Amino acid sequence: MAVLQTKELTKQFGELTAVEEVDFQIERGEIVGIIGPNGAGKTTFVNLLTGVLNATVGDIIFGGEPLKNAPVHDRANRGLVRSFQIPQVCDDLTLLENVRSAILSREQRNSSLFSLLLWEDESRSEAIELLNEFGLGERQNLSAEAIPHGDKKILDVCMSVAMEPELLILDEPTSGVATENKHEIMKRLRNYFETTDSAVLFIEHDMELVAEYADRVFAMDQGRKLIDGPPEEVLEDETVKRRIRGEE
Amino acid sequence: MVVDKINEAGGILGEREISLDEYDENTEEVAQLYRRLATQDDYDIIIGFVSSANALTVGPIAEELQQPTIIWDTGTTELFDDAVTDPQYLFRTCASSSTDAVGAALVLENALTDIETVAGVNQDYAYGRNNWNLFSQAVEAFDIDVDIVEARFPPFGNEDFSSTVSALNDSNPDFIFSSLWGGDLVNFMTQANDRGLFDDTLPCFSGGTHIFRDAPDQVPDGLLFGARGPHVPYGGFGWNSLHDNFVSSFESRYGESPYAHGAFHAWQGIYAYVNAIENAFNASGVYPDNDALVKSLEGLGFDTPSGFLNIPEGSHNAIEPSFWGLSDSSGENLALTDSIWIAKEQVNPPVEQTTEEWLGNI
Amino acid sequence: MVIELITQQIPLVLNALFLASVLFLLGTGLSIIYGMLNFLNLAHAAFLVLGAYVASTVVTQIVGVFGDTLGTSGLFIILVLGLLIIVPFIIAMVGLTMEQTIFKPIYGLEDDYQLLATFGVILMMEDGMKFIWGGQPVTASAPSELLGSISLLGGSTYPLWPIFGTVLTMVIGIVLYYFFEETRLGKITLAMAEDDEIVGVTGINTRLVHLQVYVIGITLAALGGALFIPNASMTSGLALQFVILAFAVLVIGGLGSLKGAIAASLLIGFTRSFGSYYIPQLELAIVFILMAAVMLIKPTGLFGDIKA
Amino acid sequence: MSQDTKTELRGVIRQRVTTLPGLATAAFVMLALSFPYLPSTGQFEVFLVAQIFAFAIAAVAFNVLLGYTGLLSFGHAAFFGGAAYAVGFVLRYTAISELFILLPIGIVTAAALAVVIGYISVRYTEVYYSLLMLALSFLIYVLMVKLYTITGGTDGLPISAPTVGGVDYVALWGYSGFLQGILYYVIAISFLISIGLMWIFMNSPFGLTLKTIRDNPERARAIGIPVIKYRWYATIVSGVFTGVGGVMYAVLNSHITPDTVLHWSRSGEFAFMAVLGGVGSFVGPIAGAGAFIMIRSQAQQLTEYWHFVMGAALFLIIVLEPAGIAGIAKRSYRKATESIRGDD
Repeated sequence: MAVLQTKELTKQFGELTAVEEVDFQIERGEIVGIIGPNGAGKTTFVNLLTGVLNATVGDIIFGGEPLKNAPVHDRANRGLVRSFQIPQVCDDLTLLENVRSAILSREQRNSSLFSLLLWEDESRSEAIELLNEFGLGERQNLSAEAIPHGDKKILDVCMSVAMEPELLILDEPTSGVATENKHEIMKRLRNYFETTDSAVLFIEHDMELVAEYADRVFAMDQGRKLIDGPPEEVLEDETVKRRIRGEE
Repeated sequence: MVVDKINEAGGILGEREISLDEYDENTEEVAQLYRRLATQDDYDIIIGFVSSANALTVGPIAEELQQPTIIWDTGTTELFDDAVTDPQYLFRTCASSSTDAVGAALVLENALTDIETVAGVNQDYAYGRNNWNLFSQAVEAFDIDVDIVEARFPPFGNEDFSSTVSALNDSNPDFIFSSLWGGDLVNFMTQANDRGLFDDTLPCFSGGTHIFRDAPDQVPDGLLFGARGPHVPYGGFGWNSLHDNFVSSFESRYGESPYAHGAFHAWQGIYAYVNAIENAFNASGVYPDNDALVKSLEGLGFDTPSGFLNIPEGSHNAIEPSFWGLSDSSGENLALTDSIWIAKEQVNPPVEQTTEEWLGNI
Repeated sequence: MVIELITQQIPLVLNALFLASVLFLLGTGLSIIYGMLNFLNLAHAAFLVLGAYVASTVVTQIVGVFGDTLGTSGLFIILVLGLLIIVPFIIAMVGLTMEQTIFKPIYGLEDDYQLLATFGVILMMEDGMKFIWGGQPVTASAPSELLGSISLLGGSTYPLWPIFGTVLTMVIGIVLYYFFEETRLGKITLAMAEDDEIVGVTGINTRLVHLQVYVIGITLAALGGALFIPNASMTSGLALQFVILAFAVLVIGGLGSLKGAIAASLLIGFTRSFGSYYIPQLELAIVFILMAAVMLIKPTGLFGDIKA
Repeated sequence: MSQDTKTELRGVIRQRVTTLPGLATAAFVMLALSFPYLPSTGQFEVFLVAQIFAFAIAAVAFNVLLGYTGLLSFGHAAFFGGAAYAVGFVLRYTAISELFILLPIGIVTAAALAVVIGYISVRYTEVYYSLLMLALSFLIYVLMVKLYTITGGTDGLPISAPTVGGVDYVALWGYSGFLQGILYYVIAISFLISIGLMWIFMNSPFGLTLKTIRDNPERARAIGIPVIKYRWYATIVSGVFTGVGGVMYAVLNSHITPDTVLHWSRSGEFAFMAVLGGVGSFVGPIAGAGAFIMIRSQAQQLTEYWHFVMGAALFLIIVLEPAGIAGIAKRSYRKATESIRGDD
C-alpha cells in the first residue's frame, strides 16, 4: 500500500494554476527525485503535501487516511516530514539541542516538565549518534549560528531524519553545499534510509545526483506531471531533455 | 511655611526646633515609604496624605507599628468607618467628606427650596463615589423633595467631557452636586461653559475653590462653591486674626492666595501636633512620649484660621462646620458671597456611629 | 418627541466627529511610521500630548503679545496660524532631534525590543513635560472662546471649535490621500512599506524618504494635540490614554492603510461618544471591547492586508 | 539505566553542583534563609528583601515568556494583580484567612486569567500579542476600578495578615515578629520553590520546546510542535508563577489598589526587571528585580522625576547592553576563567 498518494491534486492562486491534477504515489522504501524547470510547480507541490498550502481541489492520502487540511505539525507527527531549501535551524540552540528537540517532539514528550535534560539520557545519546552519522558529531555543543551554511543544511536534514519519518521530503538537499561533498550527503542519506524503510522524495536540479540516487524520477512542467518512471527512461525522454535539461 | 514660622518663634515650647522632611506620597509605593519612615528613620510624627487609597493603606500600618500619624486632607469616610475602626495612633485633623456631601444636602433643603431636579457629576473613583453616595443618602435621610434625575461618573483623569455635558444638558437638572477637582474640574468647567450648561442649572462644587487659582477666567459668577469646610481666603465674614495673617503670609511667600483647601488643612495638621505636645507638657511637666502625645491629641481643641477645631472625645476624627458661598468676581479677589455656615454637629456623624448608621436613622 | 430625540443626537455626532478627527491624526501618523518604516513607536502618542502643551504656551504667548490690538477675528487668525504652523514646526524639530539621537539606534531592533525601548522613551517624555509645564492641568481656551458657539436646533449651544477642527482634519485627510496616491514621494513610501531594500537598490535615498515620512507622522500627531487643547485641558498623565487609543486605531484600521485609519477613528469616535452617553459605566472599556472584537473577526484589521 | 550511565550520571551531578553556579546557588539559599538574623538587618530591610523576592518570582515568570518563548507580554499585571485581588476578595467576603488556602486560590485565579487571556492573545505574533495582552489587562484594571461597591474602586482592598498553618502569629508575636519570623520565610521559601520549579521546567523538554519556538517557529511546526498551543501553555505557566508573586506581594504590602498591582506600568516594570537582569539567562531577572527595586527607591528619594530615570535606564540597557546584568556577569565570568585557564 502506498505511503502517500495524491488524486488530481490542484492548486490555484487566482487564475494561475500552479499545480494541475497531479496523480502521484510513493511506496515504502522508495527514493523519488522530482525534477522540472523553475516555476514547474515543484515547490508548490511539496508545500501542498506538507500542509504549508491547502489544495484547491483533489486530496492527499497519507498512511491510508486523507490529509484534508491537517496543519503542518499534525502531518509531521504522523510521519510526513520535510526539510527546507534554505536551512531552518534554531540559531541560539546547540546542534545537539536542535536534534534533541526533534527527537523529543517525535516521542510526544514536549510537555514533560520534570525530566531534566541535563540527566535524561536516551534522547541525548540518540542525538549524538545521529550527529556523528552526518559528520557533525564533534561540533555538537556549538550553537547552530556558529556553523557554515553547508553544515546548517546538513543539520536541517539531520533534524528531519531524527523524526523517523514515514516519508521524508527534501527540498534541494545539496543546494548551497560544496560540490565535492554533495555526494557525501546523498551517500549518508542513502545509507541511513537503507536501514529504515521510509520513503524519500527530493527536489533536485543536478541530474547526475538524480540519476545516481533516485529509484524513480517524477518530472513536472507548468504544474502538470510530464513523466514518471525509472531514471534512465525519464532522463532520456525528449521533452525532459528539451524542457528540463536544456539540451537542444 | 508654617513650620518655619514656628521655628522662627523658637520652635515647640520655645526650645525644640522642628526638623521637617518632605516626601511625595505618590512617587514611591506608599506602604514601603511609610514603613521606612516609621521604622528605619523613626520619626516622632508622620503628617500628611491626600489620596484616600494611600490613607487607607497607611492607616492599618500605623496601628501595627504604633506610629503616631496625622491624616490632614483625605476625606474618605471609610478611614474610621471601615479601615481602622478602633484607632489608637491614627488621627485625622480635617473632617470627612460627610461635611461636604451632607452639607450640600442641607443647603439644598434650607436655602434652595425651589430646586426640583438634581443631578450628580463625580469622578469615577473612590472619592467621587463616596461623596455621591453620602449626598444621595443625605437627600433621602432628610427627605428633601427633589428627584435625582442623573448620576454621571466620568473617569478620573478624563480628557473629554463633551458627552457628559451633553447628557446633562439634555436632562437639564436645576442643581448639580459635584466633588470634581483638579484637571477634571477645569476640563468640565471649560466644556460646560462652552455648551451653556450653567445657564439654567446651578452647579455645587464641594471642593472646587482651587479653580479660582487654576483657571479664574473659567469661573462665572453665581456658582455654588464649598471648600471642604471654611477654608477660603476671601468672602464670608467673622474671620479671626489667625486667618488674616495666614492668608497674608501665604500670599507674601507664594505670590498667590491659598484658594486650595489643602493649605488650611496643612496648617491644622501641624498645629494639632504642636498644641498636643504643649498641652501634654504643661500637664505633665515632661516632654510627652508617643502614648502621652496620643492621649493629648484625643479631645484636643484649638483655634485655627478657619475657626475653632476640635477632635470630639472618644473619636480620632476632627469635625468642621460646612461652609458655602456663591462665586463673585466683583471684588479685587475672587471670593464667595452670601455664604452660609452649617454647624459641625449637623454635618458630622456622632462619635459612636459610622456615617452610614447616622444617615440611616435620622 | 421624535424631533427632540434627533436633535439630541446632533451634539453627540459632533463630539464623535471631533474625537474621530483627533484620533485620525494620531492614528494615521502611527500607522504610517509603523506600516511604512516598520518602526513601532509606543511614544508616538506623547507627541500629541507635547503638541497640546506647546500649543497652550503658543496661545498664551500670542494672546499676551497681541492682546486685543487686532480685534477678535485678527487675533483668531493669528492663533490658528500659530496652532497649525508654529506648533507642528516645533514638534517636528523636537521629533527630528529625537529621531537622530534616540530612535535611530533602535530601528534595527526586533519589534519586541522596539516596543520596550519606546516604553522607556514615553516615560522620559511624560516626566520631561511634567518638568517643563508642571503637574497642573494646562488649558488654551482662547481660540475656542474667540470662535464662540452656535445654538443647535434643540436649543443647546455647541462650540464652533470642534466643528472647525473636524473640517480641518477632513481637508488634511484629503491632502494626505492625494499625497499617497498621486505624488512621487507618496508612491515611494508605499513601495517602501512592501520592501525597502528593493527601493534602496533603485537609487532612491531611502534615508531621506524615511525622514520625510517620519516628520509627516509626527506633525500629524502634533496637529491632533493642537486641535484638541482649545476645547479641553491636558495633563501629562493623559499620554497613556492616547497611547492605547492610537494603537486601537492601528489595530482596528489595519496596518499602514489610510482608509483603515479613517474608518477606525470614526468607529472609535462614535462608539466612544455615544457609548459614554448611553452606557456611561463602560466608558473606558468600550475601546478594548471594540479592539478585541475586530481582532477576533478580522486579524489584519478592517483594511489592512499585512497579517498580524 | 545501565551501570556505566549511572556512574556517568553521578559524575554529571557532582560536576554540576560543584561548579561555580552550583556553589553560588547554595550560598544564595544560605544567605536568603539567614538574612533576618544578620546583625545589620532591621525590619525595613527584611520587608524590602521580601518584596524583592515577590517581584523576582514574577520577573522570572515573565522571562519564561520573553526570554524562553520570545513573547513580550505587556499584560502581566493582570496575573499579578488578579491573584492579589483574589486573595483580597476572599479575605474581605469570606471567613478564610489561612495563607495556605489563599495561595492556591490566588494561583488558580492567575491560571484562569492566563488561560482566557492567553487563548485570545497567542493566536497573534509579536506586536499584536503584546498589544492584546496590554488591552485585556487594562480591561481588568478598568473592571476593578469600576465595580466600586465590590472592589473598593481606586481605594483598593485591605489585606489583613493571614494565619499561617492555622496560627495567628500577629496576635502571638506582634506584626514585626510575624514579618521577620514567619512571613519572610514563607515568601523566601515560595520564592525558592517557584524558581526551582521554573528552572526544572525550563531545563526539561518543555523548556527546549519553548526555546525551539522562540528561535524558529516554522522549524518548530516542521518537527511537529503545535506552536500556538505551546505559546498558550507558556503563558499559563508564566501566569501561574506571576500569580504566586502577586499573592506574596499582596500579603506583604497589606493593601492593594488597581494602580499598584493592575496598572500597565506594573507590566512595564516586569519587562524592565527581565531586560535589566538579562533576558538570555534564567537567573538574570532575579538580579534585575533586586537592582530595579534598589534603583527605584533611590531614584524616588532623589527626584520627583524618577519615571525619567527609569525610562532612560530601560532605553540605555536595550540599546547598549541587551544582555543586561547577566550579560555583563557572563562576560566577566568568562574573562576570569579565561585568565585562569590562559596560563596553564
